[in-house]
Order: sequence, then C-alpha cells, then structure tokens
Amino acid sequence: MSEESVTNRWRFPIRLELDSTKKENAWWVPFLSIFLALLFCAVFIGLNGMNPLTVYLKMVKGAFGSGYGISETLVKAIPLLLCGLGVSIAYRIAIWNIGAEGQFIAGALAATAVTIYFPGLPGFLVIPLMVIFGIVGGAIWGLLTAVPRAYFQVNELITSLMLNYVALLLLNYFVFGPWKDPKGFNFPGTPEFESYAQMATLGGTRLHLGLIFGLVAVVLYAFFIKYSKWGYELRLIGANPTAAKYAGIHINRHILIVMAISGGLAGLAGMSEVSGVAHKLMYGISPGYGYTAIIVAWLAKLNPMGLIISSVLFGGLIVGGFSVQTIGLPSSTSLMLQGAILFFLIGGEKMSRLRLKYKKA
Amino acid sequence: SKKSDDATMSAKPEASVAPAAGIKAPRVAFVYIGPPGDGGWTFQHDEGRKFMEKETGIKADTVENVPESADAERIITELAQNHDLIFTTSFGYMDPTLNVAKNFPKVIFMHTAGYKTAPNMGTYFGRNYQGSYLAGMVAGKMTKNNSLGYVGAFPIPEVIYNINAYTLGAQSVNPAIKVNVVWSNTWFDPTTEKQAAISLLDKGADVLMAYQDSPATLQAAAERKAFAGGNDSDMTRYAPDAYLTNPTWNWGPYYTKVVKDLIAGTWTNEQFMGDMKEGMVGIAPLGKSVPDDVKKLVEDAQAKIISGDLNVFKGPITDAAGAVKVADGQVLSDADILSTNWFVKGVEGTIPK
Amino acid sequence: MDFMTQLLAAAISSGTPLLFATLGGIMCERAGIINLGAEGLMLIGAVATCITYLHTESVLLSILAAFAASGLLGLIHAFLSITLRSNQVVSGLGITLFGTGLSAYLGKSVSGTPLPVSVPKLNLAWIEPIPIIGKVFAHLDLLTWFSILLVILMHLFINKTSWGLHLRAIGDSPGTADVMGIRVFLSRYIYVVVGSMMIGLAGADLILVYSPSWIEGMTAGRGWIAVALVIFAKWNPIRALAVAYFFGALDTLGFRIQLIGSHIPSYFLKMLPYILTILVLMYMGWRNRNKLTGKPEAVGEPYIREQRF
Amino acid sequence: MNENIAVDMQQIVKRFGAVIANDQVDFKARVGEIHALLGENGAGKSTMMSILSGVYKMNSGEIIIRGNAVKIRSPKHAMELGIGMVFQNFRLVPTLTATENIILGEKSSIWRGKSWMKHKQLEIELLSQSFGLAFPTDIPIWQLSVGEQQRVEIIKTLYRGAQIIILDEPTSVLTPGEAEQLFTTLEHMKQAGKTVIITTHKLMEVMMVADRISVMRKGKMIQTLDKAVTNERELARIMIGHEINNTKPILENLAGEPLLVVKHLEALADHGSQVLNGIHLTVNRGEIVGVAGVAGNGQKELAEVLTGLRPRGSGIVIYNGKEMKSASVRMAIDLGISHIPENRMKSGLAGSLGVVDNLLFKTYRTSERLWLGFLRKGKNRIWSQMLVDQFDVKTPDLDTPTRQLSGGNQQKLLFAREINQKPQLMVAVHPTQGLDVGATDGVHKLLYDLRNKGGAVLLISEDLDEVLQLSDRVLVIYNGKIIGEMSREAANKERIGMWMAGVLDDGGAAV
Ligand SMILES: Nc1ncnc2c1ncn2[C@@H]1O[C@H](COP(=O)(O)OP(=O)(O)OP(=O)(O)O)[C@@H](O)[C@H]1O
Ligand SMILES: Nc1ncnc2c1ncn2[C@@H]1O[C@H](COP(=O)(O)OP(=O)(O)OP(=O)(O)O)[C@@H](O)[C@H]1O
Ligand SMILES: [Mg+2]
Ligand SMILES: [Mg+2]
Repeated sequence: MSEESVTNRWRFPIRLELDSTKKENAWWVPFLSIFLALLFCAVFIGLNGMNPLTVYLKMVKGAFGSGYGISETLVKAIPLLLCGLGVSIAYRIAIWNIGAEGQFIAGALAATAVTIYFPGLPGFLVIPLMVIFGIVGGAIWGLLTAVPRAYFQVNELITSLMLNYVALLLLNYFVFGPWKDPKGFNFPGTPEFESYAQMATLGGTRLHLGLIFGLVAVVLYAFFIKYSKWGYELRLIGANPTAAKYAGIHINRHILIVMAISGGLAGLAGMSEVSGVAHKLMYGISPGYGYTAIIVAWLAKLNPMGLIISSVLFGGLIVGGFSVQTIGLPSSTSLMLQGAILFFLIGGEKMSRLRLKYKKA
Repeated sequence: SKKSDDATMSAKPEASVAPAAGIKAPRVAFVYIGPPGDGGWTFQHDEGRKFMEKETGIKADTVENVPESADAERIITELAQNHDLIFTTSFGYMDPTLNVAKNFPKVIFMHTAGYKTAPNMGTYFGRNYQGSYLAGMVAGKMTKNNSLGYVGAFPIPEVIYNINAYTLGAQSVNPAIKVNVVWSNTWFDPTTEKQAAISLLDKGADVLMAYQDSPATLQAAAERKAFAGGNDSDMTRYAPDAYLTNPTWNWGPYYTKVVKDLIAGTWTNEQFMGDMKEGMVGIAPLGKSVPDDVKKLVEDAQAKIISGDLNVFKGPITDAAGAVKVADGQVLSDADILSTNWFVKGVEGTIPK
Repeated sequence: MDFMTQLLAAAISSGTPLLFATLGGIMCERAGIINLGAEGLMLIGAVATCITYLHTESVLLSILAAFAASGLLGLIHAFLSITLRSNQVVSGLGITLFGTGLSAYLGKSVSGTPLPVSVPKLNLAWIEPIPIIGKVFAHLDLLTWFSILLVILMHLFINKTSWGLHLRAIGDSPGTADVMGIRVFLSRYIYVVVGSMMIGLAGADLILVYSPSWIEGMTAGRGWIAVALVIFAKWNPIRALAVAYFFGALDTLGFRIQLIGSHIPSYFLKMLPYILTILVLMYMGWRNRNKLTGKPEAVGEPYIREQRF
Repeated sequence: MNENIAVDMQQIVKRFGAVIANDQVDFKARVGEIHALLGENGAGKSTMMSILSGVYKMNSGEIIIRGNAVKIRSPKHAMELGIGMVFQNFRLVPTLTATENIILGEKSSIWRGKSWMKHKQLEIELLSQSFGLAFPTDIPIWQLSVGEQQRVEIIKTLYRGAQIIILDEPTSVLTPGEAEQLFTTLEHMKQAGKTVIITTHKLMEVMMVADRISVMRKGKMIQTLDKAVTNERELARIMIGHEINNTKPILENLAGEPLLVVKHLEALADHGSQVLNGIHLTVNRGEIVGVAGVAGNGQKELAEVLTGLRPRGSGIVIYNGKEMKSASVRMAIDLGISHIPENRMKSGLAGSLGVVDNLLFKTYRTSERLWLGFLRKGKNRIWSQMLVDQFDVKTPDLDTPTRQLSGGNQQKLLFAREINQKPQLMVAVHPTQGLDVGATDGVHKLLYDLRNKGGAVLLISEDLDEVLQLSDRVLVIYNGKIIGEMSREAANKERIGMWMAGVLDDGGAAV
C-alpha cells in the first residue's frame, strides 16, 4: 500500500519544534543567553591564545568598573537611546527606519549650522536653537524617507539606507569644504564651538545634557504610546493598516508624522553629540550609532525601559570592546561578541520554548 | 636629529614638562585609525612599532580601528591611565589627544600630522612629498603620452601637496606632463578606488598614482598593462610588472628615538618634521620595469634632496591658473606646505573650496 | 573605445559583485526571509576565498570555501528566523555584525597579502565588431559570465520550473504552500542557505576578480547596497542585472564627470547613484501605483503553522 | 476494523493555551458518504478538521484512516493519505494564477514551459467545467472575487484526487445557484466513492446534502444522526442546546424620507478598471434595502465608496438631504454611517490587538472614550466588557488578540462595535457570513432594530435567502449597475436569480 510506504519512510529522528502555547519567558533566559554568547566567543578568544575570563573581566571593568567607565558608557548610550527610540517609534507602524544614521548626521549638520551662520547670537539662545535645528534637520531627513513611502509606495528600507550615504557625503562636503576651520590649515572639521554652544557636562566627565533629553524622550514615548489617542492610532496602523483606514485613520499623514518624530529624535542625538561630546563637526562624527540603534530598539522590543537597558548594554559593549584591545585582542572580537550576543539573545527568548522531539520509527 | 622648523604651526609653543629623571621602562601605547593589515598607513606605523620594540625591548600596546570621533578621546584617556607614552597616529586625533593631554600632565603624547601641542604633547610628521617628487620623476619618464592620473582620497593639504610634488617631479624630467586628479572621497574602499583608477585609464592616463589605503589603483593599472605607484609602503608584491614606486614611511627609527629620549629624560614637546635625511620618509625600491637610467636619475635626485641641494617646493612655482605661488629663488615654508589648497600648473582637477 | 563602451565595461566590473549579492538576496526574500546579513556574508565569502586561495592556489576550491563559509553563516540566519522565528531584520543585522567581526579576525594573518590570481577569461574575438557591447563582452572573465548565466538560470528556475513555483508560493503564502504539501521549513532553509552562498560568491568575486587581496572591511557597504537593489529590482533576477549595472555605471560616472573638469563638488557626484535610485523608484511607484510591487507578500514574517489566517 | 469507515478520529483533544477547542471528540465518517459537521461558532469544527488535514497537531487522541492508525505529521502527509481540505479562510497564493495554485506542490515534472502550462490549464478548465465551477485560470488570484476563489479551492482538492474531502463552510460565499451546483458536485464525488465532510451551520443545507450529521457544541461531540431520522428543528436544538425561536419580521412598511440617494456613481477597482458604471439607488429611513448579485459585480466597491474608503469617480451622493461632495471615512463615521466589511479579518479587525482596542475603532475620538488626548482606560474597559456581555462575544478576556476568536465571535465583536456607534445607515456586506443560526438570528434582530428605530440598512449579500428574508426592497447589481428592483411583496427568487445572471426578462428592470 502506498500508505505504508508513506508512513514508514525514514525521517530524521530528532526534530526541533517551538512550543507555541508557552508565551512567557523565564527571568533567567536573557542571562543564560548572554552567558552562552560569551561562551561561544570564548572559543575564538581562546584560539587567539588569551584567557577569555581575563578578557571579559577587562571588558566589564572597562565599561562599568569605574566611575569614568560608567560615565563613558552612558555617553555612548545617549545617541543609542535617542536613535533607538526613533527606530522604535517608526517600527510601531511597521516602518523600518534604518536611516537613523543619516538622520543623526542631518541633525548634527543642522545644529552646527547654527554656530556657523548665527555667530552673533546671544549665548543663552544658542543651545536651544541648536536643539531646534537638530530636531528639524533630523525630521527633514526622516521626511525624505516618509514622503516617497507614503505617496510613491517606495519601500522605506531602501530610501532610508540610501539617504544615509547621502547624509554622509553632505557631511563630508561641509567639513572638507565651506565649513572648514579657517585656522585649521585646511584640515577637515569645523572650528571648535564657543563654550556657549557646548552643552553642560556632569562634573569632570563627558556626560552631558543629552542624557536628560534621552530620558525625557523615553518617558514621553512610554506615556504617549500607551495612553494617548495617537498611541492608539499607531497601534492600529501597526497591527493592520487596512483596518486602520477603515477606522478613519489617515495612514499617510501618520507615516509623515512618525517619520518626522523618528528622524527628529535621531537628529537630537546628532545635535547632542556635536554639542555635548565632539564640540565640533568633523569627518566621521558617527561611528554607526544609527545602525547599532536598530539592534538596541529590537532587543528592547520597542519597550521604553528596555530601550534604556539595551542602550546602556550596547554602550558598555562598545566601550568594553575597545578596552580589551589594550590587552592585545583585535578590534574584530568586539564586533563578533556583539553579533553573538545578538544571536543568542534573540534566539534565547525562543530557546526556552524549543522542544526536542524524538520520533520513534 | 633635526629640530622642527621655525615656522611651526603651533600658535604659542609651550615649554616641555617632560619628567627630567626619565622613566626606566615606559609603558607605550599606539592608537591606530585602521587595521594594521591595511597595507598602507596603519601598516607602516605598526612596522614602526615592531622596529621600536626590537630596538628597545619595550613591548607596546595597540588599539586599532579607533574612529576619529568621541571614541578616540575615551580610548586615549583609558590608555593614559596606565601608560607613559601614547602615539596617536592620525590627524583626526589631534583635539582628543590635546584634551587628554591636559588631563594627564604626567603622560607623554605624540600626535601624528597635527599642529597643536602641549607641554606633554609633541607632534611628528615627515616630508613624504620628497618621495612623491621622486615618484613623479619615475612616472614622467615612464609615461608614453605625457598623461598621468592621480586618485586622491580627500582634498586635504596632505594629499594636495603630494600631488603637487609628484607633478613637479614629473615635470622636472618631462615638462609636457599633465596630471589628472579624481577624488574618491574615501580613505579606504577598494571597489571605489578601482573605479576611480579605471576612469583615469579610460581618460588616457598610462601611469597612475594614488593617495589611498588600498592597492586597488595599482591592481587596476596592472590589468590594463599600465604603470602605477602605491602608497605608504613597498607594494611591489601586488603587481610586480606594473609597479613603479611610491613614497614610503619609516617610523621605526623615530619611535625608537622617542622612547629612548623618554628613558633618558631628554624628551621635549618638539614638532618634528622628518625628511629623507633621517629616513623617516623615503622611496620604495623601484619596480622591475623601471630602466636603469631612470633609476640612476632618481638616485641622483635623492642624494640632492638628502644633501639639501634640491628643495621640492623651490620657486618658480605657478598654480593651475597660472598665478605665481613661489617666486624664483624662494622656497615654500612648512606652514604653507602643510596648508596647501592649490594645485601646481599641469594638474587638472578641482579642489572644493 | 568610446565613452559608452568604457562606461558599460566599468558598470559591469563594479556591478558584478553587486549582482551576485542581489541575486542571493532575491533568493532569500523570494522564500520569505529578509537577509540583511549581506555585508557580513560578502566579507566572510571574501576572506574564505582569500585564505583558501593562498593555501591551494585553486580558484574553484576558493569559491567552494566561500560557499561553505557563507552557507554556514546563512544557516545561522535560517535557524534564527525559520525555526526560532526571530525577527529577520535583527537576525540579519546580527549576521552582518558577526560576519564583519569574524572575517576580520580570520583574515588577520593574510591581510594585505596579494593573491597571484587570475580568473580565466573567455575570449570571444568574433563579437568585437558589434558596436558598444562587442568590445566589452569579448574579454570578460568566467565569473562575470557566470553571473550573467546565473541571472538567466534564476529567471528560468523561478518562472519555468515546479520548484520555482513552490518558491513563489513559499514567499507569498507559506500557509498555502504548506497545505499543498510543500515543505515550507525545509525549502526556506535551503533557499536561505543557497541565497547566502550566492552573496558569499559576491565576496569571492571581489577577491578573485576585483581586488585580489584581503583587507578588513573591504566591501565598504556594498552588501547594504545589494539589500537595497533587491527591492529596486522588484525581486526579479533580470531586473537585478539591470539595476546592478545601473548602479555600477553611476558609481563610475561620478569620476568621469570629475574628469571632464566639472566644478560640481565630487561629494555631490558621489550622491548620484543614491539619489537617482530614490527618484527612479518614486517614478516607478507613481506609475504603478495601482499594481503590486512584486514584493513577496509574506516576506519578513515567520511561518507558524497553527496560527490563524 | 470496519473497512467501511474512512475516517475515525478518537478522543481528540486540542488546546490553544487555556482554550480547549476539542475536548475528547470522537468522529467517524464512512466511505462514500456526505457527512455534515454541524455546530455553532467556536464549537471546534474547523479545529477538528484542521487536525485531520495536518495543519494542527492534536494534544492527544488517535486517528484511523481506512483502518490504519496514522499520525498525521503535516498537511503534506495528510494529502498523501488522501485527505484534502477547503479552508474556511482560503489557502491560496494571491499572486499566482488559479492554474498555478491548483498545480502547486505537484511533483509530475520539473520543467514547466509554455506548452506544459497550457496543457494543465486546459485540463483544469475541463475539470472545472465538468463540475460547473468556472473561473478565470490565467489571472492572479488576488484579482478574483471571493466566490471565484472558493471555486478554485474546491477544484484544487478535486484535482489532487483526494479521497477524503473536507469543506469548511463551503457555501458561505456562493450564490444559491452556485451552492446547488456544488451540492451536485458533492453528490458526484460521493458516487465516486469519496468521503465528503462539510462543516456548516446552515441547517437547510445539511438537510439537503448530508447523509449523516454530527453535531458539536462547545468543543464536545454531542451526537451523530442519520438525516433520515431527524429534522431541522431537532438539529437546531441539539446544536444550540435549547429551542430556538425565529424572529418574526415586522412586516409593515415603515419607509420614511430618503436617507441616502446615489446617482450616476462611478468608481475604479483596485487594479484600475472601472467597476461601478453609474449606480442609482435610494435608501429610505426605516428600510432595509438588499443588494443581491453575484460576487465581483461591484458590491464590495459600492460599500467602500459609500463609507468613504474608496475614492469615487463621478456621481452624486446625497445623504440626509445634503450633498456629499467628497467623502472620507472620518466623515462617514461622523455622519453615522457604519460598515460591516466583506472580509472582517482583513479590514474590520486588527487581529493582533485585543478586544478593547478593536472595540474602540470608531469611537475612540469621542469625549466618552477620550480625555485630553488620552484614552480613558478604566472606563473603556468597563464599556468593552458591557458590549462583550451584551453581544455574547465568547472571549477568554478583554486582551485576547481577536485573531484567536472563532469566526462567529469575531463577527459578533464587529457588530457590537458598529451598532454601538448608533448608526443611521448601516452598510452591511455579508453580515452573517460564517455565523451559526443563533448568531445569524441575533444579527438579523439587530438589523431590524435599526430599521424600526428609523435607521436604514443597505444589505449587500450573496445569500439570496437572507436578502429576501430581510429586505423591504431588493436591488440587483450586475456589472456595476443596478439592473433591477423589486419590493418585498413582489419578490420572486427565480426572477432575481435571472437578473443576477444578467438576463433581463421582458418586464425589464424597474429602476
Ligand atoms: N494594507 C496595507 N498594507 C500596507 N500599507 C498600507 C496598506 N494600506 C495602506 N497602506 C499605506 O498607506 C498608504 C495609503 O493610505 P491612504 O491613501 O489610505 O492614506 P490616507 O488615509 O488617504 O491619508 P491622507 O488622507 O493623508 O492622504 C500607502 O502608501 C501605504 O503605504
Ligand atoms: N490558532 C488558534 N489559536 C488560538 N485559538 C484558536 C485557534 N484556532 C481555534 N481556536 C479556538 O478554538 C475554538 C474553536 O474554534 P474553531 O475555529 O474550531 O470553531 P468553529 O467551530 O470552526 O467556529 P466557526 O463556525 O465560527 O468557524 C475557538 O474558541 C477558537 O477561539
Ligand atoms: Mg488619501
Ligand atoms: Mg470554523
């Protein structure tokens, strides 16, 4: 009988399956995931002839082991948090904004424009104006993605990505060209900002006002997403755009609003970086914050508290990653570790639901 | 060794505060912009480090791929906490290095290619344009149609004055030379660099040069059976037939000297400009396609440069538009060289203003 | 050679790695899995090729090594996004991070070592007289020809075979494919791995044809461009050829404009490919506003058999 | 073992989280019979059948197919065992053509050139013609109407030569004529020795086609009966658990002044072709106006234009005495036009959101639900609970994603929301599609209520019985035009059926 042959065909005896009924994860899952990621990378570190434990300790010590380390980790976390927040908001309505990098640069450019074009401004007005310019710059860059998406059906992944390169080239144009410091021997980079264009920092550290921006933005985000009419509309669009239209929601308008906000947040991050840390605009102002922010947003599951935690975690990973280089590890280890942690974290949340099934012959 | 020129660029040179007693076994660190395997800039610094380690027996730490952004300051700070001497090997580290230097007065900082100093921070760089001049001579002899091509990374003085020197060198043996320049707007992207090179070849150039960190230009030229130079180090291995030569860096002796000065307590925050005489800059061995008479010519010129008889930027020099930039008998000062933003006559290309 | 011929030749040479990667991306996305790991996969493919070539001096073995390395990395992506149903975009980003790191790590010892490689060329002197294209196609190397062949094969595979039909079903409606007896999970695994291998081949092409020495991060963002080109190509292999060459041409056009002495700052010339891509897409979107984009309907969504429709 | 039993499912248990969809269900179907699986919404019929077809994995139980105990691993495996299923929510690849959908998964050959496809297309056309189920075979599925898609689904199973054919609510989208044809088809299949299982809650159909009937209620199997020994009333009682009392329609004419007047209305379909070609219609207060027609003649688009979802080409729409120059969904909501869409999961509900969020769709902008731009959370929950209770929506709790509710309960939820909006005009498209007797009855009551309170209903349905039962006036739509009108008193099923097919008799259309 054909049925016989069907049932008796050999099959691989073990199968991995997800138990779809379990939804909650045990509290230890993320910890186990990170542990596994460390274990995984330990193999590679070991191959390099180093003791993984020493390396990891050094990493943690570099990122969190001292007041200085912590402050530096937070300095890194600020742009990650703001950009991650922007990415999260866009993803709420299923828009993949991978253009935070470009929006960050646009914000930095716009904020710097204030210092270049309004030199005579009263000091106390400069920072507020830079904040506004930064946000608007980022928002415009976000809208450049939103308009093609809303009115021309152009996939936002591609537009936002391409605009990253455009922003980078624009940045190069300005710092190598018209905004070049005249006293800088024709080297790229704007003059250092006047002190009133530099954001206040905490004590002797580089921790700046941007942290407050980030935290306030997260709180507002949490509150509005959860309770406001607008948050509800975003929820609806994210869940089912057709149904949202049916509820009388103007999807296009929301795409524009949300991308403007998303870009604005990244722009604010850019402004904070130039005014709070770099104190001038230069080539390579962002070492890829916008890309890391996507990961940050995702690890946080778009959740506000999660955003804070994951941006600090990634800030720490970057800071610690450079720390371990001083004991002889190549910089690529840090990237590998970031990738592995990502794998194990996103895998780990599902791992606990994974069941091995044995099939009897 | 040679003190830096009078026309240094720091506004007010401050007195050095080097530890007079010296440090027995200084802990040394290097900050790199790229990976040591880039075959170019960072590669040469790393070679220098290895040389220094061999000469002094002191082992140095390195941190690679450090972006010229906020990260640089943190990494330098971190290094400053447990090192005595830090080399920051890219122009973009200037401000971060200065900031950290202010916070760590006991640590010595040495910055490449910059113009700002502090009591505990010196700078060093070299006149690699001397090598470019010689490379230009080779190119001028090798070209069949008087058309050279140059792939420049970014329109910054360092690249521009090397293009100028290269052109002057070529014109010294062949006044009819034209040099076409394209900007790639990247330090490092083999694909883009190669496209830039191909467009120069398509334009008719038969000898190429690049101020880039990858050997792509050389590889492109080799494919078309044209000639090319590399950058920063001897790149014969990438294309033995096509390779001519290029200016090279040799940081080892200087790094050794700085470390030894520190041990002896004689370090000062000088602004060092190395040249061919000390061997900080040089020219890579000429490729096998270069005929002996050209080799001889280059050797003679090199001897003159070392002896001081030949100054690359000696007048009369006119810019691309025909305006006299250096009058007959004058020479360009270091400050002027290091802030060049004009092309000499014979260069075809634009410098964005 | 006239300007058009030169431009076409340059477009093909810089477009070919993009083409391989775009085709790989199309393969994955047609099966419903987004692959944002292209950058990492290309790098892994490149470094595997380089190391293997240095040891064996065999083009074929190096390509196989690229397949193996990128296939393995693709397998991780497949496991995460198919079995574990993790978010594909994030998993892809992870691949890029990990691949970039791992390739740099593995390539440390061979970094900067030139490879004495030359991929055989197919000399077709008799087509040279054909205007514009003749000169270009007369002396292309085998890998480039293979990329063109791959386009045709993929087109036929997708549109003219039962497997291709299954592929389309899996990407558009995995639930339907499943009840029709197509093994969705297995097929998705296969396509993601094969697609990743094709992206790895892009890396191999970069090393073997384009720039024969491994340098850390040598793709310089081309993987990302390929991700964009998948969409630009509307998930269609024939169009992939066109857009990859279009992008390649724009890539080099900027330099050629610089060389005619234009005073447009080179930064703006370099923006050309990006801005033009967006504008073309906007135009296409406007013209086809009532039609489907060609995007596989289920792309990005994990398939869960028991989930209600 | 009784060789005569094709399907024997024993003690089937299936849980979805906390929900027990099937609770130790026994089910047997014989070879060569038409077996109806009857049950209310959420009784677990679809779940049972999905287990049989390998889509769901049961938690425990045993399945015996033609005497062999089997463990069904996957839909593919089920297919190999000769089990084919037509799903309640179609399983079609929207971008492929009907032919491609039907041959999907077929292993016969790898290369598929033009001639091969032509050959298959012909084969399929022949097959579909022989069962009287015609549909275009060479355009993408997404351009077909729901009715046509269903036909593709049925042909798909037939084409694959399944021995056991399951149809999950097959008639809910067919016209009476089509349904009758389907029954003939089923009869053919039975003659050919196939086992046909249909799930439904249309009692009349059950009595028409089924040989035996199994009745489920709340996840349990209640009873299996022979058609010969039962009747509609008894079945209804078993299914619901108590006697039913049909709503007696209020027959007196209440029609007041016109609420909606439409003239010369034109509109385009999704793929750009003109689908409404000059619609004229009037809906008066106190009236239910039925629009009968075969799927794909512009019904869906008409509803969308009237509710502001679809831009209209030309034409005049007068609502409540005022001309509406343009229309938007917001305007429609504010004017009290509510809408029961054709496909509830596609456009009516957000499947991944909870009950509360879905109930808020239309009213979240009102001051009752909103305070200073923030939703009144507690108050909205109480309100939602009230609606859920009032409309008897069976849901584990208020946060359950609506995707997890059974089809009937989803529809009830939708109605709860739309009625709560206190509409003046309700545009209802297939309002009782997939609903059981009890629920259908409830929906009808709601529609009557609306009418009797001076509101109006534009009822668009392919279920002619329903249209005739409810409507004060019946309009027939054909090819984007209203081609005929009939009052309730004059209504005549045969004549309407002819008009629906585009055949105008001598009387002509009385528009
Ligand atoms: N089903 C869907 N899936 C994905 N995106 C959708 C869907 N429906 C609509 N959209 C998005 O919404 C846009 C069209 O929405 P629509 O035209 O309804 O906007 P609108 O409500 O009219 O807004 P406005 O009045 O501001 O123009 C499309 O560009 C598309 O991006
Ligand atoms: N995939 C699923 N996930 C969660 N719950 C489910 C799923 N499928 C079915 N259920 C639940 O199982 C129960 C039975 O559903 P089922 O669809 O079998 O009912 P039904 O008898 O077919 O009803 P209807 O006539 O409305 O289609 C319902 O309570 C439903 O909510
Ligand atoms: Mg609109
Ligand atoms: Mg059902």
